[in-house]
Formats: sequence, C-alpha cells, structure tokens
Amino acid sequence: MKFKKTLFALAATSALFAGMPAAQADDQFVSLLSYRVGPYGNNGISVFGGWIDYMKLVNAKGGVNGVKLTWEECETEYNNARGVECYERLKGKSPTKGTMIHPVSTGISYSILDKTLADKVPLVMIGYGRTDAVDGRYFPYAFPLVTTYQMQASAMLKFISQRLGGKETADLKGKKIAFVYHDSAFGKEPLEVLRAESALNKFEVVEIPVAHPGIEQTAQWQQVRQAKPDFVIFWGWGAMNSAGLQAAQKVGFPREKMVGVWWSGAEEDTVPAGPGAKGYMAANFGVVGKDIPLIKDIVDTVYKAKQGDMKDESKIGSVLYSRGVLHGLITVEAIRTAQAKFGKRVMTGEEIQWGLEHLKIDQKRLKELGAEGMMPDTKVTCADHEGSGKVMFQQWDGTKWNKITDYLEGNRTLVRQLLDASAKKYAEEKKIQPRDCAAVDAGTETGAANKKTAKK
Amino acid sequence: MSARKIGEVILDLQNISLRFGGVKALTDISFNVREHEVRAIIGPNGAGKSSMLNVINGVYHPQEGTIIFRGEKRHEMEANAAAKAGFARTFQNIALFKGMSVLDNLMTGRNLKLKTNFLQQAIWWGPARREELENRQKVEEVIDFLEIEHIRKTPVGRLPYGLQKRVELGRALAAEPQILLLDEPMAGMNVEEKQDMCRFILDVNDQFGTTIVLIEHDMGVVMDISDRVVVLDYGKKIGDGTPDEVKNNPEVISAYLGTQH
Amino acid sequence: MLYRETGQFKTTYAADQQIFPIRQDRIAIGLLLAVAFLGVPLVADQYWLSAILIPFLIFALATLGLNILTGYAGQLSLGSAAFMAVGAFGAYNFILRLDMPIIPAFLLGGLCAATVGILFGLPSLRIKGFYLAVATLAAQFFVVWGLTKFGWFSNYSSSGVITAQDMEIFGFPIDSPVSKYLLTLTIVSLLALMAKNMVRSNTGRSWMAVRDMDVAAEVIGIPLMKTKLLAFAVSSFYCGVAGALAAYCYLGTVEPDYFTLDLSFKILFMVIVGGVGSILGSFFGAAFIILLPIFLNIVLHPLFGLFGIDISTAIVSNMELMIFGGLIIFFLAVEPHGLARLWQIGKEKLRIWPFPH
Amino acid sequence: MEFFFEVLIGGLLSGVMYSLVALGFVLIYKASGVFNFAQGAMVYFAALTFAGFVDMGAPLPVAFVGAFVSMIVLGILTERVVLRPLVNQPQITLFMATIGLAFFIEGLAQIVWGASTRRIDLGITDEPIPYILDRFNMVVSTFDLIAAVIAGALVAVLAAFFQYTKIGRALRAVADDHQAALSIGIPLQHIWAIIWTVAGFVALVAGMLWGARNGAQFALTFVALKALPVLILGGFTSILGAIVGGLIIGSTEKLAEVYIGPMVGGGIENWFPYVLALFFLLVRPEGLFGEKHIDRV
Repeated sequence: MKFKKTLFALAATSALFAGMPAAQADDQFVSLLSYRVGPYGNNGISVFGGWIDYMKLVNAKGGVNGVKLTWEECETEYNNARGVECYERLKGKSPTKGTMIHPVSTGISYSILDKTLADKVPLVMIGYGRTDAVDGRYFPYAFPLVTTYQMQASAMLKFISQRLGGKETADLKGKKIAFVYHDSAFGKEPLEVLRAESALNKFEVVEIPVAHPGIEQTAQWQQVRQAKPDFVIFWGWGAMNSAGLQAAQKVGFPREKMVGVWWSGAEEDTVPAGPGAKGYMAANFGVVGKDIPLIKDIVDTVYKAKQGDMKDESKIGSVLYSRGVLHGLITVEAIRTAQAKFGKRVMTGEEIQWGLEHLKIDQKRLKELGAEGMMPDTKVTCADHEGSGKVMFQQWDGTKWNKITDYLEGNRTLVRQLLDASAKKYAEEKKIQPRDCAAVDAGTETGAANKKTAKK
Repeated sequence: MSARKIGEVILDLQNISLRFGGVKALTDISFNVREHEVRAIIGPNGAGKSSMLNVINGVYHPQEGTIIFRGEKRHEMEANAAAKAGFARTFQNIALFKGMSVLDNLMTGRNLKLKTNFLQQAIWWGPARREELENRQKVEEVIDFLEIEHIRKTPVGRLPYGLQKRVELGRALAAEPQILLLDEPMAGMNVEEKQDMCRFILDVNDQFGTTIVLIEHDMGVVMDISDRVVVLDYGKKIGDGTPDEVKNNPEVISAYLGTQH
Repeated sequence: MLYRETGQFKTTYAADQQIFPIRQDRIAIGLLLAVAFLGVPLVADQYWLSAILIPFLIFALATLGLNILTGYAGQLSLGSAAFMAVGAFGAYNFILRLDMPIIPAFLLGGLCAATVGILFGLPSLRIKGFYLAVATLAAQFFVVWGLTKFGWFSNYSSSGVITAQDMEIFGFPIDSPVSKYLLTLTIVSLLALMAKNMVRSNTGRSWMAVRDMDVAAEVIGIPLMKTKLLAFAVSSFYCGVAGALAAYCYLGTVEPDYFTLDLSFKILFMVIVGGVGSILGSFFGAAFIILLPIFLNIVLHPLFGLFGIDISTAIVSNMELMIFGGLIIFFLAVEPHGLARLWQIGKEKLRIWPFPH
Repeated sequence: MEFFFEVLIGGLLSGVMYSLVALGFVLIYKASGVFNFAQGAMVYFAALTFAGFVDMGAPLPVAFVGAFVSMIVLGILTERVVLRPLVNQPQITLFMATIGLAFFIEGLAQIVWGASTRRIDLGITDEPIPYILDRFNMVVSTFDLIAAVIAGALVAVLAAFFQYTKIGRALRAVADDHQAALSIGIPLQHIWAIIWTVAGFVALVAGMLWGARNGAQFALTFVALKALPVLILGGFTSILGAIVGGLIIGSTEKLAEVYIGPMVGGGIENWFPYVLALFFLLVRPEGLFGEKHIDRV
C-alpha cells in the first residue's frame, strides 16, 4: 500500500537524516532555529548572521578551549509549529541535543519550553520569551537572559522621566504616555507593568494596539496626536516599526518623543523609514558599530577569509547583527563556564545548564573579548535567571545609532512581584514544586530537576 | 393512451403571471391537471414552458396567481415543500449531480424517505445502515425498471446524453412521486431512445398511477402519449384540450407555422 | 499476493456497500491500522512522533474538516484556522473552568467551533464561491482578534498564550510522545471513520447534491439551509477538535496568532493536493504538505552541493513557496482530484496488471 | 469635529491605496472572469523589483521601465502557464489556482530580490501639509494627497485606454461577450496576456506608492487582501466601484478604529472591513456597481 511504502520511506529517511548525528562527537553542536524568510526574515538575517560569524571567529581561533563549534540551521519562518519541528529535527543531530536553544522568537520559546525541560537542554531567551522564567526555581532550564520586557519597560519609564526633565520614574506624575504596541503576545507582555507603574507613580498610560502586521498605522497615530501624550513608547516588531515611524512623521508627531523597545530599534527599522526616523530613540543591550574591537576582529578574521555569513556587509556592526554576536558570545561563555567545572570537552545540556546558572560576564571579561559596552554586567544564579535587568538607550541620527544614556534599571521590586506571581500561577497549573536555590548554590543539590507535586 | 382511470383535478393553476425584471415570462395562465393523467405543455421556443414547470414546483415564484394542490390554496410553491408534497421533476438541461455515481444520484432522489439524522449516519451501524439497505432495495427496483444496471457505479458525468436523461428520470422516480414533471425528456434523442423513453413514461403512468406533466417538442410523441395538452406562446395560453382539439385549434396552427421547422 | 478482485462477487447490497469492497484493500487497511497502533509506537523515535506523525494526524483531521465543507458541500472557506483556534481555546477553558476530562473537553471545544462555524456559515445561504471565501476571511480575522482581545479566553495570561494542562485518561497520564500519538491516532481514526460514514449515507449525498447543483437539490427536497449549515457545523467541529489536539498533543502552548490565515491556506492546499472530496485524500494531502518542506530541506542542500552551490535556508524556504504554488496550479489543471485520484488510477492499473487494458 | 474630519480624510486617502490594488482585480475579472488572488503578490513583486533596480543604481524612470518589463513577462507567463491549462474550469478552481500563483510569486520575488525591506524614495516627503495644519489644525499628508492624484491620473489613463485604443475596445468587448471578442480578430489568449500586463502595470504603480509609503516588504501582500472587501462593496466588474469601495473601506475602517476601537480594546482595523463587507453582501450581493445576476434553470 502506498501508505506502507511511505512508512518504509519514512523509516529509511529517518535513519538517513534524523537519527544520524551530523556532528563529530568531539565537536560542540549548536542547533540554530533561524528565520531568514517570512514576515521577520529581514531581522533574522542580521541576528543569525552575527551569531554565526561569532562562532566562526571562535573556531578560527581554536574553538572553545580546543572544542570546535559546529551548527546547523533550520528555517522556522518565525512559525511556532515549524520551530517545534526544527527543534526536534536538530535535537537528533548530536549527543548534546543541540547544546542550548535560542529560538529568537517568543512564540517558539513558549512552544518548546516543556520539551527543552524534558530533554534537559537549556532554553535561552535573550531579551524576549517567557519572562517569568527569571525565577529559576520553577524554570530550571529556561533563561530569559540579560533583561526582560518588563524590566525594560520599567527602565523606559525612568528614561522618559529623565528626558522630560525629571530624575526618577515618580517625576512622571501627571504626565501622559502613549503605549503603541504590536497587538500580540509580544506587545502585551509589558502592559501589566506599565499599568502597575502608572498606578504607583500617578501618570496616565494611553494604550493603542496595532493589529498585525501593522504596516498601516494612520489611524493609530492620529489617535496619538489627538491624545497629545508627553511621550510615546513604541513596542513594535518587523514591518510595524518603519511603518510606525513613517506614520508618526505623517501626523507630525516628533520622533524625539518616541522611545522603542529593543526589537524596534535597529537599522532594519529606521533605514526604510528614511528621514522620518531621525531623532527616534530605542532601548538596546549596549553599544553597536563597526569600531568595536570584536566586530573589527570578525571582519579581519572571518570576512577577510571570505567566510562571513552576511551577504550585505554593510549590516555588519548593526544593532541586530551585534545582538546576534551577543547570542554567540553568551553561548560560548556559558560553554566555557561549564568547561571550567566539568573539563575541556563537549558539554552536555545538563552541564551547560550549570554553566548558565553560574554565568558571569562583566565589563572586564567583555574587554578581554573586545566587546566592552556591548551588554550590561550579567551574573546569573539559580534564583535569578535574568542576571542583569539593565538597559541603555540609543538614538538614531539619520545614519547610525548613538548611545545616549548609561545603563538604567527600572523598578526591580515591582517587576519581580509581577513575575513571581506569574511563575507561581504556572507552577500551580503544572503542579511543579520549586527547587531549593540555597541548596543548589551551596552545591548540595546539583540536580536541575523539579519535583512534581503530588496529584490531588 | 393511459389505461388508468383519470381522476379528479389535483393541481389547479389560476391566473399565473411571472416577470423577470421587466420581462414578462408568463401572463395570466390558468390550467389544471387531473390525477393519473398525462398532461403535456407545448409551444415554440421561449413560450414559457419551462418557466411554467418552475412555477409549479416552486423554483420560480410568480408575482400573481394562485396554485391549488389537492384543495390547498397558495400563492406560490416552495421547492422543498413541493418535493415533500410529492412532486418530482427532470430538467431541460439535465440537472444531475455530476460528481456522483448513478446509484448515489438515485439514492439522493430518495432523500425524503431517509429519516435517520446525521449522527446516526455517522455511526452507521444500526438504524442508518438498515435504512440505507432498505432504500437501496427500492432504488435497485428503479434501476431494474429503467434497465441501467450496468452503469450503477459510473459517475454520471461520464455517461452519454441519452443515458443521463434516463438517470435523471430515475432520480425523479426514486422519490416515488405523485406528480412527475418532465422537461423535454426526449430532447436530443434518436428514434430508438425516444421509443424507450416513451415506454418508460407510459409504464410509470400505468404501473404506479403517477400523474405526469411533460414538456415536449416532438409533436408525434406528444399526441401519442398525452391525455390533454396545453399550448403556450409568448407566455400566454393559446390552447388547451385533448390532442385532437389542440391539433385543430387555428391559433395553435398559426403559432406553429410561424416558428416550427 | 496479487491484487485481484476476481471471484469476489457481491451477493448482498450490504456487502456492496462496504467502505472497502475489495478483500485485499480490507487486509491492507487492517495491516495499516495495526502498524499505526502497534508498530509505530515501538519503532518511531521522538522526532518522528512529535514533529511529523502527530502534526500529520492533526492536520489530516483539519483537512478532513475542510474537505467536508469544500470538497463535499462545495463551500469554499479560508477560515479553517479560526475554527481550530476556537476548538483549542474552547477545550482549554472547559478543562480550566469545569475541571473536565480531556475527551469531553475536546468534543465540547469542537462543538464551540461548530457553533461559530454555523454563525459564519449563515452568509452561505445567500452567497457562493469567492464571495463566501471573503466572508470566511471575516471569520478568520475576527475570531483571532476576539481571542487576543478578551483576556477571559486565555485566563488573563499577560501574553495571551495558553499552556495546555496535564492530560490523563482514566488516571493514565498522557505525557509522552507515544501516548500523545496514540490519543491523536485514536481520535483521528474514529472521526475519519465517522466522516466516511456520513459521506456514504444521505448526509453526504445531500452535501454533494448541493455542491453539484443546488437548484436541483432543492427541487428533490433537500433543505439547502439545513444541509449547508450542517456542513459548516460538521466541518468546523472537525477543525475544532484538530485545534484542540494541536494545542494539547502537538504544541503544548498556543496563542491566537498561531492560527493565522497562512495556516488556513495550508489546510486548503492539503485539500487540493490530497483530493477535493476524498476522505483518503485528506490524509494524502496532509502527509504531502507536511513532508514536502522537510524533504526539500534535506534534499536540496546536498543536491545543490553536488554542483558546488551552497544554498541558504532562505532560498530553500522560498523555493518551497514556489513549489507549493506550482503544485496547486498543477493539480488544479492536471488532476483536480489530487493524490487520491492518482492513487485510484494506480490501483486500477495494478488490478489489470500486467495487461495494459 | 476637526479630528473627525482629519481621520476621515486620512482614511479616504489610504482608501485610495486600496482602490489601486482593487483596480487590478477588477481589470482581470472583467476580461477573463478570473478572481485574481495573486494581485497582492504582484504588487509586492512589482514594488520589490522597482526598488531592486533602484538599489542597483538605476535612475527612477529606468527602474520603472525595467519593473514594467518584468511585469509584462510575468503577465504573459501567467497566461501561458496558469490560465491556458485551466480554461473553461469553474471560477472557483481558477480562484484557487491564483492562490497558488500568489505563493509562487511571493517565493520568486524573495528569491530574486531577498526578503529585506527595501525603501523606495520617490522624492515626496510624507509630512503634514503646513497650510492645512496651521489653518484648520488638521493633519493631511502631502504624500497621501499626491498618491491620490497619481491614482486619479492612472484611472484616467485606463479609461482613455479602454475608450480610444483598438486593444482597449477589444478588451471591453471581451468583458461583455467572449464570442463577440473573437469576431474582432484578436485571439482570446492575446487579450488575456494584455489584460494581465495592464494589471501588472497597475500593480507596479500601486507597489511603488505603497512601497514609498511603508517600504517594499512582504507585509504588502497582507494589505492587498483588503482589496477583497473593497471589491465586494464596489462590485467585481466596475472600475468606479473599485474606487468608491476603496474610499468607503479606507474611511470606515479608520473611523471605526478611532471611535469604536477604544471601546473594545482596539486593533479592529484588521477585521472591520471584512465584517462590513459581509453585512453588505447580505443586503446587496452584487455590490454597489456590479451587475445583478439571476440564476436560470
């Protein structure tokens, strides 16, 4: 029967491509759930380009303590179902099940959260994803590293306050802030913290959702103009960003009073908006540009050898490219940290989980890597899977992004309350008991597994 | 001629007028149909014959007029209600379900006889299966009657024209109708096929006592098999009576001389 | 074992009405089910189960749903994904709020989808063809918006994402890929059987009658409104259950944005490629559309590698779009009944093999 | 009240953009009875091609001609490869085929030009007109106004084309009666190829304007879907209908977003036109300017 034949074919091809490890056993294989096409492909090209270039640089310099990195890309198109398929497919390619996974998509992060836990592969979400996973007690294998959306939103408020002549978030009292956001999981993530902050600090938030894909925003920006806010927080992604900047220009709203989330503050967003983007500000992890020693190093080593991943070399050093480099950098540093404990060989997911939970990247280390200022000091612990929570701001001058503030930190206490509540709710739904972080830190309990609460 | 005894008037159409926008299709037409008779509607092309059938079983809704069926008076028929009341019909341009087999077309003709609901049918075992088998039996009788056993499982779209006509008659018969409306059942057939079809129509009328209203162009056939004939021209009635009466009606003759080949 | 029906005479109508009238087919389907229920769980690894077989079954179910509506009842819909969404969120809320066992929750989720389906099917009474397609687009956008907008549906989760609760049936936990696969397989097999039963009895004949010629259908007593709305309801029910299965057995977490127009198109493609108006074709179509991208990814890289060309994943994905589009046109032009028809032709050839006629 | 008018005018002007896309649908539907779902993909393809040529250093007119030639090739290929094999198929089959065509074109566009958003600079700034801003305190975008003028000019050119050229008259004849068209002596296939080319031209103009407004990017295909409710309102066969329908959809969706949106949480712009079209269908299935269709048995 045809179906039987198909099954045979399935089994045969399965052996060919899914079951067989593609990587040498002595290489550290990294699964790349990349997206270079689809609605956000434009952004993915830079992020994954930077990431791959960094790994190529590390390999060119002898690998991670002699261990070479290998990787394979699987195109997700930013689509959850394909992300799941890619994760499962790449998992079989190496004994380490893909080392650690950065989906670079909030949706895919959610979809593979349980799977990564079951497979004991760390799920790393740098600046996106399931943010209540900062509580490592409930999410041993999930790491929303560096800064969550909530901390970022809170820091933005502080930034806005300073822009409006104040100092602390409390100085926003009586002001009006418009929140123009992508009407999706991603865009709704900071709503809660903005509402809490506005109640706490007595300012007004006007929420203006933009439906996907958001390339037509005339009505929304007319609403902004009508509301006459003191500042706009712009929370977009992909096509929505340049369209929003152009719409702001169209209604004459000053871009100097707009601050974007770090997924709205890249060259991919500002360049297509042309002159309409000048003066616009956005959050970021750190400085960007071609002058950073690490980026120069990549150009000199990788691109001179014609090994670079970016077809459009003008994007090297751009915001998203730098973010990709950071993905690579954090991956490698986590492996290195784990190697320091377990030995200079290929690390398993469990060992990397330990590495991530003891990851410490400060400016001194970054300077050694030639990446000073590219990200805030980050120190991860069992209880704190975020590690930093800080964010800096940059402004577009018409041709490039310039750093305009030092690292700012929002209202950590407030944000953590919200995230803790969310993590607890999740634990209750899933019937998970928290790990004892004191014991983990003391080394008496190494296991990263959670116990399940007894069934009722 | 029908061997059956012709009964009372069961269908009475009074002052029917039908318009499409500004075009008058039927103007003030009245005639009746008696039980068990074979009633023919004739007239040149565009005379409004098909429209008349469409009014009778509720495909078109006349602007004016009254339809009395078995003593029940109404302004217009509804297609569904007509089917329930025992009307079945064939169409001038065959209206079979082309994607389905002959058997399925005929089974569909019996849809009103099937009483199980979709859930029972989804489960199949039990009432639905029993009912399906019982009705299959009936449909096979029709298939036997029309001598189309060999094409039972063939999709109707693949059949030649003449057979399609026969299948369409079969679908109408499967419903065990009281009144059968036939719209040019013999159009485009050769002599042999026409003879077959005539035989089927008369047999139906004979064996089941089905009242038949038919539209036909072939005058010979009409005169042969019908009990009474109504003649339409330009949407108006110009004659009504037995075949002989109609044949000698001067208005009918002039209408036909002007248009008939 | 020769594929012959010589000597197999049907002596009763009941025997003639079987789903698989040829003995060899019955044996084959029996074997297939045995392999699916017993063999696959033994040999398939996690990748095959959770990345291919489970989604294949789920999409086959959704395709079946759309095929009932489009293939059998002739009503084109571009909103299948929306009905899947209703099923998924419906099931989630029944389990969350009423602490219901999963099977009834899935079925009720399907019923919710059926209700929404009837609502958006109402315009079909007045409009046809691509007019109706545009109307179903309204369903697609409106439903996704509603699920995003009203926090109640996602239990006020700040991101709008729902996480499937742990599943169990009679105390037996459904947490491994194998158990999820078996659950999906059971539900899909049963619903497929029921769909086959419906389409071979009066319900299905009425749908096809409406599809082939609605005026004639009305004249022989088929109530158009009831028939069309029933098609919408049953179709949406199937999509709804598929949506619930997607949330619980496949993805684990879903947000309304997962159920995009693209997903609706994908299901439509499965119908066209598999075979419009064929239950078996729904399975073929789902398998084809799910396996094609994976196959391309695996084959194209080495293939181009032979010529020394290193193609990017982006090009592969775009070629996939082009191949999808091309196949749709190809099937519509050359074989409107899709893979199911090719399968049938193959079988007929086999029946008379080795003689050409 | 100023705000109301501001939203209304903004909506009408973006409606013009929908009209442009809808116009392409109408042309093809009129001439060949094909409901071309791929029109949006054609807009995207045209915009990307134009921007691609510009990025390669071509001056605007050269890029325009280059993109137009590409659209001609695309139109002719579509006729050859898609329409000819599907001739005499039911409309719904053709409709589904054009969905396939849309996917094909989207993939092709991205293989040739890449997935990146490309900026199109036509040298028109997208800023409020200062005079209106000062005088009435209303924001009306310079760009949108010029785009509306271009759209108007395009419609005038098309009208002249249909009225005064031999091909144009033949096309109108085809729309009315395929048999009659044959008697003019132009093969039906040629006419189809021409009409797809004209639709390609319209797609190019729409793509350039949309691209200049929002960047030439994949999401354009999504916006083009809005042309569907426009057509339902305007009727499938009327150029005037496409224009009026576009204006209605553009203005009502913006007004709904601004005035109804806040009551239900916003973001209704995505579905509002479809639901509006749905209700409209129930009242007047043939559209504002479409021809009434009677089922004959």
